[in-house]
Amino acid sequence: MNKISPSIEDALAGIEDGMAVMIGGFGGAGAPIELIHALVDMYKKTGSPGSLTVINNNAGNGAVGIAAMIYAGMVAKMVCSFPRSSDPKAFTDKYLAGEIGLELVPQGTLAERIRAGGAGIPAFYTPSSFGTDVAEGKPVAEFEGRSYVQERWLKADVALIKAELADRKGNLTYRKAARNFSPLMAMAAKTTIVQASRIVEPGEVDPEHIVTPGIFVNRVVEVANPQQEEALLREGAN
Amino acid sequence: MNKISPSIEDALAGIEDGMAVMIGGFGGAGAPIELIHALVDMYKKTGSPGSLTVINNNAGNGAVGIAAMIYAGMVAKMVCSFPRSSDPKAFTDKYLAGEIGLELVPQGTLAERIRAGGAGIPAFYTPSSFGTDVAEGKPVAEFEGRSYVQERWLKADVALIKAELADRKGNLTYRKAARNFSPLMAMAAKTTIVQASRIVEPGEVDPEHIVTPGIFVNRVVEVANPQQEEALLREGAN
Amino acid sequence: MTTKLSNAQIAWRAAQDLPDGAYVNLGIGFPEMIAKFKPKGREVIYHTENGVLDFGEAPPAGQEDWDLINAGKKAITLNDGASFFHHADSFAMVRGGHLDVAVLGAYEISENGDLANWSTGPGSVPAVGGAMDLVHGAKQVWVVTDHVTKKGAPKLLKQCRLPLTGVACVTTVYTSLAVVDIRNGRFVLREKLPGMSLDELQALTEAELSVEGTVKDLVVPEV
Amino acid sequence: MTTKLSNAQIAWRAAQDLPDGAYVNLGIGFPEMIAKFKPKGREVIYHTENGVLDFGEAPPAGQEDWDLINAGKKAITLNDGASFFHHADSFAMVRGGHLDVAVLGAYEISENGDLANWSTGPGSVPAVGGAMDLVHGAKQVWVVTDHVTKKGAPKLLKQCRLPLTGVACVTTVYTSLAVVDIRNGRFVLREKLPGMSLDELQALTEAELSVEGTVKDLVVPEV
Repeated sequence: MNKISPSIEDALAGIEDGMAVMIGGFGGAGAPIELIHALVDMYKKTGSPGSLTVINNNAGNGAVGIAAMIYAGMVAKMVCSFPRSSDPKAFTDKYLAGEIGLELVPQGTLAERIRAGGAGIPAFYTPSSFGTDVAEGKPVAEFEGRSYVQERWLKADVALIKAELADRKGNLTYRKAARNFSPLMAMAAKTTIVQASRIVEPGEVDPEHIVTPGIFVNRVVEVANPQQEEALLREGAN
Repeated sequence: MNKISPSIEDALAGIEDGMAVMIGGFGGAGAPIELIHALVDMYKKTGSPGSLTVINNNAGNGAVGIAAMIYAGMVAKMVCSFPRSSDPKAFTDKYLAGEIGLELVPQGTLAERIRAGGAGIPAFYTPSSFGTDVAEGKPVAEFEGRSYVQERWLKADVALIKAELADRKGNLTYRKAARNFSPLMAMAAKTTIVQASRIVEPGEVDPEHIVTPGIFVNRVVEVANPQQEEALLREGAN
Repeated sequence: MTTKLSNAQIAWRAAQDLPDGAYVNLGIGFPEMIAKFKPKGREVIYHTENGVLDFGEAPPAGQEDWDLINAGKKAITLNDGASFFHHADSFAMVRGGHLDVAVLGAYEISENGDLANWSTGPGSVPAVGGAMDLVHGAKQVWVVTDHVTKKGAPKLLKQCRLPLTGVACVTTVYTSLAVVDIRNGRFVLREKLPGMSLDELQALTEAELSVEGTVKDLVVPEV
Repeated sequence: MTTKLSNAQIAWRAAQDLPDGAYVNLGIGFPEMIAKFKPKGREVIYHTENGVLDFGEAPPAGQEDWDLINAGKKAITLNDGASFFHHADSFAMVRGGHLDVAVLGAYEISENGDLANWSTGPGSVPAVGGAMDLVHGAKQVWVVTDHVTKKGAPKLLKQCRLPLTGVACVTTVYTSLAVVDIRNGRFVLREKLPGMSLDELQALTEAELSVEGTVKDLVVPEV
């Protein structure tokens, strides 16, 4: 068993037009910048993969990461909780022009829907959004005297995530708050593609400390010294 | 903030007749033997707490742990997936005599119901038990062409669990497969009471390695060199 | 005589009510300011929904680690005893009733505790973040806000007009003029600026301000 | 001539079908035996529902760590790359479709893939464990079983009579006489003991055994 891909391009093989792509990261922490930018390059060169549905907490910031995907024109729809970030121009312009779709999902519901997708739970009830416009059209039920909204699982064809350590069996650790949605997305995608800052031998990470067991991971590519989205933005990259 | 209790008796204070008590452990790994036996002693001395509903994967083995609670007569009902263990006499005799209740829950559903209790999810759908006697009386729904059973969250008044390391803020780690249900139960109980093999200073455990964050924990008591249920059973303890 | 509290003063006032040993989530922006005014000697553990518990102050400029941020994307530091976890566990803490206090900003609050704080209506890009989760689950949900809008219109209403964030969820409102608890579908006035009569305050409040017992003076230092 | 396979031989036969790189859960008891017969050169990663992935063989007697056990409460060891997780994550692996193969024992299997393996009816203590979860989610659900009961009655039925563990979940049955796939609500015979005619096998099977293409000989070494 060897899940290590020799290159980023190999790791990204098979991502097709119209797919749903979960992308790890919250704000600038945890975004798999190198995977994303390689995918953007691929789209610019070949016109594919386009018409993607992208699932992330935000909708891109500045001109890097998901914003670069939006500027390239490869994103048909965002599923996110907070498309207003400090510099959301990429998304905002397209959204107001009607050129990109948006499914707005409360952040905790987004996390729980992704976990449900990974855990084989097709639907669950949450108090979040009850009585609000966001719950419109969703079934509502009362349990123990309180009202809840039914939410469905969320799955994807592909997850692109960033890890700190990985081994050939796909076991992962993360770095600080860069963990965020990534362990959930790894569970919920058919193909989970990981850029890891360092590849180690199986057994080097204590079994107690592995955050994502390899069963949830399909491909790993080493990206030493990865770019950090927030740092890029602060440097004014575009 | 100091969640450390000076003694097991202090840690267990306030457990009352008729409460629902989650107890960590799967088979002989992870059972908080010292907490359980102190509770049994308390019941034998004072007649309280009795009529407990006990939630665990099993229903006691031999004459130690939950089996000791059953023999003492303080358990009114078990919620578990597998009340047949290698030596289930304590439960079996009372069950067949109609002296103890049983709510049989498939193991994965038990885990998910406890997690749901801790996560504020009052109900969810699972494929497990669909079309079986266990699903009788439960709502059924179809999602994407497949049938699922609606299950409710499971909460408790108290959780008794065993941890490896703990600090005064209640942060916990576990030892190997002794982890099992304990992190879930810590979330799902009003009062989570922990016996830890060693108490450390906050910060001694890497924040990446904490399994149960202190927010889920109320009281911690140090039990150095704790007894291990399976080892006790194999030694023929009773 | 103070005519109204500054945001910092509102944050100071809210901070005085932080219970010792509480687990608290401070919403991004204005509510984050509360941490600065936590009374000495009280230990408060802060939760941020992006997966960190027990974080500390901002690091000195230039020493930021951008993998260590809060929900407002600001760099943070860790206290001893901090922990990391993924987003589903983080919102289990929120939704599962494990937080003692969540503090948010508001456009409007109604007397039954409805909160509107995420959308000013059509025409803009909607963004909800974690607010719809944070208003449920925490034992107390506080709002910090100016008492009236920039145009002088009341924000404490009989019913919210803007899209709701949550129904019947707010427990206390700390405003620039008063501290108002929400009990049994009514605004109950706990404190008001000493220079202001009840009638003057009521004139700036759409829904009725109930009084149960004594109304204390809202006294806040310069901060 | 072998008249029927031993349990060890059934386990051997099932083991030959383990795909390289597969994530596999072996039910407690008889199915656990399969690990022993994994063909050399194939890497299989074993999952046990009590929260361990990638475990190895039993430790030598006397060297057990009773905090390191499988779902059958037997002591195990770890391979390099093993991991620990809690029960909800463990069953997310099961229910979420992440296992390639789950193997269980059976009292009865019906031609549409229903499985009965947890209850022999009223009068005993019911115990289901993880079986009702394991039959859902794994890409393939295998059963290893004697072809008939101890009294000689068929176990491969038109409909199960005992309480079900799961509906339409079994994909392949490895018996003491045959290998039978379940496709489109029918038992499809893949292999049978060479010394046995199709009629003889059918006589021991309540539901019809379909044949699609060639039926291979079920040949198993002494083990």
